[in-house]
Parts: sequence; structure tokens; C-alpha cells
Amino acid sequence: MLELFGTSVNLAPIWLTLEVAAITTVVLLLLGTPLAWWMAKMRSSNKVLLEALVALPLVLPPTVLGFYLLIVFNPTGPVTEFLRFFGFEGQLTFSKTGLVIGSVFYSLPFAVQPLMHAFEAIPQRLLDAAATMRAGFLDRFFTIVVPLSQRGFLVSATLAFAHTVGEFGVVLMVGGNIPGQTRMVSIDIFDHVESLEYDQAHILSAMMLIFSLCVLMLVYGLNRRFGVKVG
Amino acid sequence: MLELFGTSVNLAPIWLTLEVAAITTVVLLLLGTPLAWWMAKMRSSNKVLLEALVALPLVLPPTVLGFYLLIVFNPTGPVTEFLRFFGFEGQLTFSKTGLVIGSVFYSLPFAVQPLMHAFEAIPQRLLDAAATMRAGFLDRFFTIVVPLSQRGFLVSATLAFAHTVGEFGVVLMVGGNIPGQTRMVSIDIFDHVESLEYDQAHILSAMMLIFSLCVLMLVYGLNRRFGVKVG
Amino acid sequence: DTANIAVAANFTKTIEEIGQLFEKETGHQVKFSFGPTGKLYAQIKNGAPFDAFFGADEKRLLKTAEDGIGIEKSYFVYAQGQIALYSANYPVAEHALEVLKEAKFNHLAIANPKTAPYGERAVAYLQKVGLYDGVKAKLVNGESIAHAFQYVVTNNAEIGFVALSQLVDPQSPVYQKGQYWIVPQSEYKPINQGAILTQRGANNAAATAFMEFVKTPKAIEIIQRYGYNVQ
Amino acid sequence: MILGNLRLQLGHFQLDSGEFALPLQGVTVLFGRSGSGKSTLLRAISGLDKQTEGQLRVNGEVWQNGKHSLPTPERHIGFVFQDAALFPHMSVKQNLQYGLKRLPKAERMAAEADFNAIVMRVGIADKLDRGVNFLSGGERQRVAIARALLMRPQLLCMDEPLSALDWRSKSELLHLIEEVVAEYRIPMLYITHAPAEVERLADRVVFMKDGRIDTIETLQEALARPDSPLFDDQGAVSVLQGQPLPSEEGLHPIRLGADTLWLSEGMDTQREQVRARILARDVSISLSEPQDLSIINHLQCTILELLPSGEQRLLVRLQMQDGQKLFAEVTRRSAERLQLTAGRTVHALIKAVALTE
Amino acid sequence: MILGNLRLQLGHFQLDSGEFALPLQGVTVLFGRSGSGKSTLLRAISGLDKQTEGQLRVNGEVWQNGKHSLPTPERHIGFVFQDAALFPHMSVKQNLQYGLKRLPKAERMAAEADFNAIVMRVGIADKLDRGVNFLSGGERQRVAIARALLMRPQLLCMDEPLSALDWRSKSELLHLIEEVVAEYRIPMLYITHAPAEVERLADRVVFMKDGRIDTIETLQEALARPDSPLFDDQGAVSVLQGQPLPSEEGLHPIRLGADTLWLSEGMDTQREQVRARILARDVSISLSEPQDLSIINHLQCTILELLPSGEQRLLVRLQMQDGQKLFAEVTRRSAERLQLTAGRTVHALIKAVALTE
Ligand SMILES: Nc1ncnc2c1ncn2[C@@H]1O[C@H](COP(=O)(O)OP(=O)(O)OP(=O)(O)O)[C@@H](O)[C@H]1O
Ligand SMILES: Nc1ncnc2c1ncn2[C@@H]1O[C@H](COP(=O)(O)OP(=O)(O)OP(=O)(O)O)[C@@H](O)[C@H]1O
Ligand SMILES: [Mg+2]
Ligand SMILES: [Mg+2]
Repeated sequence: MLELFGTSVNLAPIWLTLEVAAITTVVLLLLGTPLAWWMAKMRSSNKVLLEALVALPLVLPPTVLGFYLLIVFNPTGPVTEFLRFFGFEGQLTFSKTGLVIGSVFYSLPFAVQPLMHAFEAIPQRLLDAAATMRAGFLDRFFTIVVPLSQRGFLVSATLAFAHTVGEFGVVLMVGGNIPGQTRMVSIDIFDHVESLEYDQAHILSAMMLIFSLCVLMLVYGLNRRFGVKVG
Repeated sequence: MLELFGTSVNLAPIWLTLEVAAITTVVLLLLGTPLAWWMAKMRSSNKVLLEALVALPLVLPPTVLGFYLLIVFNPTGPVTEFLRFFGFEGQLTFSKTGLVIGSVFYSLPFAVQPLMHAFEAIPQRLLDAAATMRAGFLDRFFTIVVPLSQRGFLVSATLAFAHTVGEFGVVLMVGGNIPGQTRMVSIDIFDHVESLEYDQAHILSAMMLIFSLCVLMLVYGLNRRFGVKVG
Repeated sequence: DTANIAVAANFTKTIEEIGQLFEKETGHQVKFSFGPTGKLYAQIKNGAPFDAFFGADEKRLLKTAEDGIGIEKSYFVYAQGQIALYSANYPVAEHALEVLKEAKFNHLAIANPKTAPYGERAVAYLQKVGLYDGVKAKLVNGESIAHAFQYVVTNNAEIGFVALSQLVDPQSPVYQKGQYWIVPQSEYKPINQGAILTQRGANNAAATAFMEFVKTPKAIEIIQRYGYNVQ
Repeated sequence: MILGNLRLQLGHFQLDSGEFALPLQGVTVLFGRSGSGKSTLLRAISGLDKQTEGQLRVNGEVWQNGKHSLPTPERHIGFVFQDAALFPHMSVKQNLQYGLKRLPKAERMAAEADFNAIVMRVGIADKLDRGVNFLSGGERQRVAIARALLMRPQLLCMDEPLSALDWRSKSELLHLIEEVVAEYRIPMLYITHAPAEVERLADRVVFMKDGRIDTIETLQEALARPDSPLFDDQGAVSVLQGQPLPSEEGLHPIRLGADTLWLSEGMDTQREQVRARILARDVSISLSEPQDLSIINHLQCTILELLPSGEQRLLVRLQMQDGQKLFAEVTRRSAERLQLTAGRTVHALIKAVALTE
Repeated sequence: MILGNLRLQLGHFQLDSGEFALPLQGVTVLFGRSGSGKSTLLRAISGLDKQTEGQLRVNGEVWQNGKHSLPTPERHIGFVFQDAALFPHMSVKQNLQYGLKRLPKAERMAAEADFNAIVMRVGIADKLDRGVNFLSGGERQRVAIARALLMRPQLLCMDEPLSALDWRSKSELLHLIEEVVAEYRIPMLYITHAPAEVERLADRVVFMKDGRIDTIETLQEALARPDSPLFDDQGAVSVLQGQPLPSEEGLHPIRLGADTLWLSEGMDTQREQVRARILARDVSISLSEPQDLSIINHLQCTILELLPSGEQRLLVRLQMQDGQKLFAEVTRRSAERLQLTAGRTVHALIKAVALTE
């Protein structure tokens, strides 16, 4: 609990949000990097379909997305069964895992698009040159691609993080709003509004607004200065 | 009413959604074009702040945005008073006007960013050449800039339209869910879920999913083929 | 023990107060997840880890029993919501029916009659007293009773049917401001808010204890203080 | 006259021309290293950069006064850019007509009357209906030149119009520009890096350095010094002016005072004056009038001076009988063997084929 | 030997080399118009394009067999790209060491021992700690060449390594590459558009056309025809090979059989053979041995044939006393005046300064 302008603010949802956003960002970078690389190198017209699929969360209502994730990740559903088969225990939804999964889907375009653009901007010749100097694929990836797409990774990570922080619909559906476990800031703001605690809602909203603005300015600053494409 | 797979679907929210999305798109193009032009020509570091502000709806929870729009747009609030001064009658909330204004805020980045990129890609020399051929500013804008950013306008318009169609939080908060007036598809889906009418929800969601996918593929197809940057 | 309990959003403050008392007296822990009743139902149906479900109506609670998730014999009505007509400027305390009949206001806020019992009862009452057709065009639907209340609080609707609990809470932004009129309970079918234990909660000592605790006079006192009736 | 003193700050680069005066006739070439501010100065003169400050009067009209500047559309100039800057969404014809439509009525009528003549002159009459993206680089520049000419500008600016072209298009277009200059007599400001273009076109050269105007010289002055910036890896160059004579036996003579210089390449005999560009290394020296030699041009000259050029070579400055100067490059060894000294009369041998008009 | 037959489809472009065999020694130049598939062939040979199909054996090792191809890292080649392709996030030294670290131990030790020698040779010893973005174009290419040499490749590929440089860096680097070729004796595949580079470096020329190999000729064969694709706007060119002799009085003689050719530019006298490139238009013909003339080189030749070249010019093919062929360009008028006919003995006059090694 924190006292701010005479109003006590429960910090647990903030920490949880930051934690989930951090984990989501890591997961997104781990999954998004190969996906973005693959997309960057694709030439076929499937690429258009894949790009559209990745971008889908940008235009779908989050509650709709959340509702279907809820159905797909149902503990008796096929996805969970499949994972059980590999020794997975526990449940995908209504836990931090659920929050992370939901956020990963929701923030996917924000992570994949800047990475893809960064990868596309790496001149093929540099990779060719490395290949003639006896560097294999992974060697080239880590010694040439990664250092040269630093800014792409940074933009990707900050956008994914910020977007997860601002996430509401999916998280509410998939997470279940359990205090300390799945209640994130955006839901908390809403609970405050519901229970007529407008002061707390205002304070949390202001914090979120300032945070988002800072993150975006960072991203666009990098973008201007280093020519990383965003979004 | 439409019978589909043995389930009756109310079409009114669909028509309303398309109408609001269309109006929003027009408004966004009208407002977004000068804004995007101004931003494309800006060199100062304010540009970063402006870009961040325009992108804010991408990372803020829409319900939070909606809640504050509700406060700002109230009929005795300064915004409405200001509009009254110019002869505006009626109310911003609970009307198509409100839906459009809310959607304009929410879809702003989707309209402005592709336009800005399209404008930035127009070689200054073409405008200079036109100036030496006695074309004034507006003349140049309509005879050179607009035709050359056609694809940018198309991407801008389709993304703004699709995003408005998929809009939920803001519209829910500001609209008042009045059947035939402000009940949009995304809210309708939500209501069906709430009242356990899952069949209708599934049908509407599927329609929306397919629609969004088509729009995005169109956009990315254009993007690939004509090099218009998206998002 | 710790119990996770899903609670309809309108009951947020009340149950938090009961929960604190409960934790102090029994040493058990309770965690509340708030949300719209329909969404909570969808979550429970898809495996949400809730030990008990305090809804805003009876229908969706009993449906869980039908689905084999809720334990039918644990079902009881823990509170009855009371509808109040509130306005900041109209003399509803004395002349509620006249105000409704004249219908000089622009907007009358209610909760969505399709998804929220408060809204449904309000509409039923208006129909019963023959005023529905007169105000039909002015109805705006909040997604929940809290949302309807936001419309009134933010001045977007001049008048609205809200929950008595939202008016008598000392933290409420309209506490002792404006006027309200409690619709006599005899005029509408009681808004029975039902609670049910889930299969998951059957073996949870905290959950079962809490179900009983809500029936104790101490709890009832709190419930009544927040403006609900208890049978 | 163009009278001016312009300043313009672009990022870290500062243009500060200093006071300058240029006659509003013939071709003025802006010459200087990359980044010396040639394009920036030309853009400042054209009013294309809004931040320009200073003074500029052209033909008595005020184009720039402090921060106040006459908008480009009202300056009545033509501009040809390095990459032509054609409007990609218009056909060739539409590109040409873009400016026409914006001329006042009277001028428009006159310009439309010229349309066919100019289009023929520039050699794009058969390409009017093409999309500009289907033109070669050379054709694009032709359209750009026609487009600028059609506006009947009082000043024609060209910023490296040939530098993006291959050598064949370059030489064709250089020829075209030369003819346009002679025919339409529009004063021209021309930027180039190529000494060959300067030697062919320039009446005067504005040398730029670090954002300022260093010197303004006539072409003859600029070519007189052996260390002229106009000399590149091919070494020193002389430009001789003469009157074209009717061709004989497939050769094209030029009269230089009493002498005749034979060119193997054709030229426009309608013109009063033509220029021949001669590399110093293509000029040999003979003490006597040589016989039995495939070299046709033997011009009698007087040695003015011997200038060292590199380690083992000398640049010999010769004066021809009509007073024009000619450089010859010889090895020290030859110079010693032939005992070349200032004042001696010699024969300059120039292979006819080595000349380009 | 390189034995191959490679196919590669890129969009609408189809490479189909046809069977070819190239000795794995000396410099093989790929020459052809833009878009003829030179780069594509070189990339196919290097294994940089995964879709390559066909056959390729290099020194007996199978590099490509049908769709199966040996990965580039295992082909042990070096590659120098047009724009150097230095890693921008590394210093010069790190760029040079990138490949070294990936060599097997024994080779690495040997390469590290060569490090200083190569770095000195290429002239970048004082730039090792620089960031590569602070290098000039010429310096970048030097680093790229050193980087490739350090890998001790069995084949060195260069795709237009000089085309992005200014003329001064071009000539310095051409010199360097020539020396590297002579010194390290690494077989080289070299792409260029510039005839001058072909004439300086090539042992044989692969002419490409529309995605196929048109012909493979030795340099002498390629230069023998008057319509050789290697001749550009400067016209026909001859390349004479000779032994360098010690310089005298600042001039640099080359022995061509019994004759001596004097160059004013220095060359590496350690080398067994050097080449002199002579433009036909720089060669004049005299019937008698001329006196009093600043032209030093007078070579006695026999006229082999007279070939028309343009409207008013003739190309005279001469045979020198040591059997090498030399082109001279003269006007028809001169040819008639001097009565030049095949079989006649004449003197070819070449200004010393006009030679470039
Ligand atoms: N818009 C700009 N913002 C910042 N710096 C600029 C801008 N335009 C040009 N410059 C800088 O101004 C300097 C002069 O540029 P300018 O184009 O006038 O040179 P130039 O003499 O025309 O060179 P070049 O021969 O390469 O065309 C350069 O250092 C360039 O980097
Ligand atoms: N990745 C690619 N996809 C499709 N077409 C390609 C690709 N790379 C090259 N091409 C096409 O293949 C043809 C041959 O290209 P290539 O680069 O081999 O020519 P080149 O002879 O090296 O030309 P240049 O002299 O201009 O370098 C060109 O028409 C080019 O457009
Ligand atoms: Mg310039
Ligand atoms: Mg190539």
C-alpha cells in the first residue's frame, strides 16, 4: 500500500503487471525472433497471410480474442491435453501462465513487426560475407544479425512491454481477476471505478498514462535517430 | 434478422458498425491528412512527443480511455460547452457523434502513421519541381502529394475502418449501447456472451474474424507490392 | 485455507468488507475476483479456479448447477438488490413518477436489461406503471449497474435507475448529493443475488465457511448497510 | 545581373556566399568539391529553401530581402534536377503541360505555340504518351529540360543534370544542352563535377569552397593556370574557340585566325563559335614541320613557358598565331632532347581524332 | 579446374550457364552488360544462393550436385563485394579477425602469422582500431581485401570491387589487386564493367549474355577483334606485355623483344611481366623515323590490315617486331595521304606520357 495524494494505492497489481509484462516480453522475444526472421526471409505470397494473422490482434476486439482463448485453453480442451501429454501440470488459464499466454497473443504484432523490419533491413551481403568467412547459420545469427538489430529488439521489447501493461480485455477474460495472482493494473483501475473509488482509479490511470507516454517517446526517439521502423 | 446455421442474427449492429466505421474513416482522413503532413515535415524533437501522443491509444487500455472520454464529453463539461458556442446541439455521448469521436481517438494511430510514412516517402524534389512550375502549396498538395500517396491513403483508410469495426472498450463506455443507435457488433458479441447466447456470439465473431483477416491481407498485400509502410 | 470466490461486480465493496471480517474471525483467507456475471460464468465453465460464485442473478448461478459445476444444494440467495431512481437535479425524491412521465430529461440510464437484472427489473417496472413507452427513446444502457451509475455520475445522463448500494456508500461520489427514490420492492420481482458453491470448493474449508458466514447476522448487517435487502 | 549575398544554415552546414554579382547571360557553372554547398546555393537562389536569409536581386527584382523571400512559383525560373524529378504519376505530355496550365493566359498561348518546336528540338516528340517510368535516363532528362524550357524561364538552373547518365547519353545530352543554350539564350546556372562539361558550356565559373564562393572567373582565366581545379586525372586541358567551316573530305575544319584545326567529329556549322577541347597529353611538339606523319594538325606556336607537371613531365604553354593558348605535355627527356625553351617557335601536333568539339 | 553447369531461377531471371571449364589459376574476369547474370553466376559458384541447381566441381571437390550443395562456409573461398560489406558493428581489426577465429587451429596459426604482413601489404596497418564507418571508400575495400586474403581462400571472388570508388582510389586499388594477384597467386574470379580493369588484370574473359556464358576467351583473343566488347568510348585498345627494365632518367622502359617502350609512370621492376595499355587513338603512324619530335616511342611495325572505324576513321592493325599486335587510329585522309596499305612497314609513334602500366 502506498499513500499518494491522501489516497492509498494497492501496489500488488502494479508489481504483478510489471512481472507479467516482463515475462511476456521475454517470451515474445524468444518466440517472436524466429518467427520474425522467418517472415523477414519469406518471399512467397503466404507471407501476406502470415503478416495478417500476426497483426490480427490489432483489429480484433480483445474481449472476443479473450473469449476464444478461454475456450481453447480450457483445462479439458485439446491444447491442455496435448501439453499434459508432455508432462505439463496445472492449468493454462486463470494463472500467471494464462495472463502471459493471453498477453503474448495480444502483443504479438508489437513484438514481431519491429523485429521483422529490423531483420529485413540487414543487408544480405553482410550475411553472405560472414558465410564466406566460415560462419554457419546460428553463428551468423548471433554475431551479425543480433548486434545489428539491437534497436529493433529494444523497440520490440519496449512496445511489447508497454502494450502488455495496458492490456485489459484479454487479461480479464483469461486471467480471472484473482487478487495477487491475476489482477493487473488495468483491471484494478476498472474495479476501482466499479466500486466507486474514483480517486484510486485516477491515480492509477495517470501513472499508466505517464508510463506509456515515456515508453512511446523512447521508442519514437530511437526510431527517429536510428531509423528503426515501429509498428 | 438473418437466419444462419439455425441461429437468428440481428443485423442492425452490423449496419451500425459499418456506418460508424465509415464515418470515422472519413473524419480520420480529413483530420489525419493535415496532421500527418505536418508531422512528416517536422524536424524538431517535438515530433517525438507528437508521435508518442498519436500512438498512445495503441498502448492505453481502451476502457480507461473510454472512462475519461465519458468524463470529458459530459454535457455540462467544457468540451461540450465549447462546441455549443459554435452552434452544436445535442450531446456527445450516447450518440453516433460520440461513437465517432471515441473511435477517432482510438483509431488515430492507424490512420496517421501510414499517411505520415507515405508523405515522408515523397521526394522533396518533386515538390520543388512543381514549385518552379508555378504551383502553389495547395496546388502541389493535390496534384503531387495526394496522387503519389494513394496507397498510403488506402492503407490508412482500411486500417482505420477495420480497427473501428473491432473497437470495443471506448464504444462500450461512451456509446450507451442503445439498440439501433449505438450498439455496435463488438458490444453485441459481448452481450451475447453475457446472456449465454454463445451461438450468436460465435457467428458474429467468425464474421468479424474473417472480415479483419481479409482487410489485413489487403493491406499487407499492398504493402508488399507497393512498399507502403503499415502501422 | 484460502478460497477464490467469483463475485458480481456490483457487490465489490460489500463483499470486501464481509471478507475482512470473515478473515479476522475465522483465520481463513478469501480472494475475490470481480466481473460481470456472464463473464464469470464463462470463466467457471472453462475451468476457472473459483470455489464459490456470488452472482448478480439466479439464472446464471443455477446454470452452473445444471452444468455440473455448481453444487445445487449449496445455493442460496445472499442479497436482494434494491433499485433506486437517482438524479442530481430532478425532484425524484418526491415526484419520481411525474418526472418520469414528463420525461424532460435527455437520457435515462439503466443497466443493460439483457445482461443485468437491475436493468431488466427497471424496464419491467416502467412497463408495469405504463411509462416505458414514454422513456424508451431516452434509455441508455450501461453494460453493468456500475456502468449505468457512471453515466449518471458523469452527468452524461441526468437521471438513472441505479442500485441503492451505490447511493448509500459514504465513499460514493454522489453520497448525500442529489435526490433518489427507492422503488418499492413490492413493485418488482426481487433481484435475487444467488450464491453457489462449486465442486471445486466443496472440500475447501474456507469456501464452505464463507458461505455460512454470509448468512450470519454480522454479515447481514453489512449487506443491509450497503443498501441490499436480505430475506 | 544577379546580385546577392545569401546565408542558409542546414544542420551543421552553413552556406554563406558572401557578396556576389553574376551577369544574367550565358552559362555560369558552379564548381567545387562534394559538400561545398553548390546545390545549397542554387536552392537558395531558387527560393526552394525557406530558411534562406540575406539579399538577392535578379534583374532589379527583389527575390530575397532579409528573411522575406519571394515564393519560388513567382520567380519564373526553370529547374532541372539530377534525377529529372519527373512526376511519376503522369505521362510525358502531362509532365510537360503541368507548368503550362499554370502560366498566365498570354504566356500560356505563346508557350503552347512553342510546344511542338521544343518537343522536336529536345527529341521526345514520339514519346509524349509514354509513362515516365518507361523512359531511359537520357530520355527522362530530355523531358525535364523540355519541361523547364516550356515555362520560358528568365533563369534556368541545372543541378548535375548529366551525372546519373551513362557516357553515351551524357555526350548526347551535353550536345543538346549546348544547342539549347545557343538557341534559346536563356541565362543558365549549371552545377557539375565534370571538367569536360565546364569546358564545353561555361562562360564563367563560380568556384565554391566550404559553403562560400571562393572566386568567380571566366572560363579562360580558370583554364590558364596549370593547377586549375578543372584539370582531372587526364591532366591539363586547353579549350580553343574558332569558327566552324564547311566540312571537307569528311573532316570538319575550324578557323583559328590564320590556322585551321581539323576535327573528325561533326559539329553545327550554323554556329558562330565552336569550342575544341584538347588534352595536353594529346599534343606533341615538333621543331620542324613534320612529313610522312598520320597526324594532320600542325599548328605553329611560340613557347610561352615550361611548367613542371609531375616528376618526369613538363607542361609547355604555347601561344598560337591567333593568340589563343595551348598546353602540351612532354617528358623532361624530350624537352631536353629538343631543347625547348621559352620564346622558341615550334609546331604543335594534334591528332585530328583526338579532338572532341 | 572449375568444371560446372549451373542453373538458378531468380524471379523472372534465369541463369543457365551451360557447361563451362575454367583453369583454377590467374584472373578470370566475368564481363557482360548489366543484368546479364554475372553476379548471379558468381553467387551460384560461391554457394550463396540456396536455389542453385546443376553441377560444380572445383579442384576435384564436388560443390554442387543437382540440388545438393556444399554450404558456403565449407567451400573455403574469399569474397569481396562492391560495397566491401564490412561488419558495421566491429572495428577494422574485429572485421579482419572474424574469419580467423573460425579457421581450424593449424590454419589459424598460419593465418595469424601472416596477419601483420597482409595488413601492411594492403596498407591498413594504422587503421586497425578504427570503426569501419570512419573509413573512406578506398580504405573500406582495402579492409575487405585483407579480410578475404587472411582466410587463405582457394578461390577469391570479387564482384565489382572498384566500381563505387572515385578515380584516384580506383587506380590505387587496381594497383593493389594486381600486386596481390602476382604475390599470393590465388586464383580469382573478378566481375567488372570497366574495360581498363579487364585489360590490367584478366588472363581470360568470360563473356556473359542473357544469363548464359557466351564465350570464354583469353585476353589477347578478346582484344584482337576491332569490335571487341572491351572497347568503350575511348575506342580500340591494345595491351602489350613486356619485361620491365631498370628506370633511366626518370623514364621506365619495358623490353618488347628487340624494341623498348618508354613509360613515364613507374612500375614494379620485380615482376617478370608487365602490361602497357595503349589507346589506338594515342598511336600515330609515320612513314619515316621522325626527328625533332617530342614523341619518344617509335616502334617499327608492319601493317596487317586497315579496318573501318566510324565514318571517317580507320583502325590500323600493326604487328610489332616481337609479334605483338598494336592498333592505331588514323583519319581516312591521313591514310590516303600516307598511302597506308597492308604489308607496308611504318613507325608507330606513341607519346610516352600516354601510357599507363
Ligand atoms: N537538409 C539538410 N540538412 C542538413 N544538412 C544538409 C542538408 N542538405 C544538405 N546538407 C549538408 O550541406 C552540405 C552541402 O550540401 P550540398 O548538397 O549543397 O553540397 P554540393 O556542393 O551540392 O555537393 P554535391 O557535389 O555532393 O552535390 C553537405 O555537407 C550536406 O551534408
Ligand atoms: N533476388 C532476385 N530476385 C529476382 N530477380 C533477381 C534477383 N537478383 C537478381 N535478379 C535479376 O537477375 C538479373 C541478373 O542480375 P545480376 O545481378 O546477376 O546481373 P549482373 O550481370 O551482375 O548485373 P550488374 O552488372 O548490374 O551487376 C537482373 O535482371 C536482376 O534483376
Ligand atoms: Mg549537389
Ligand atoms: Mg552484378
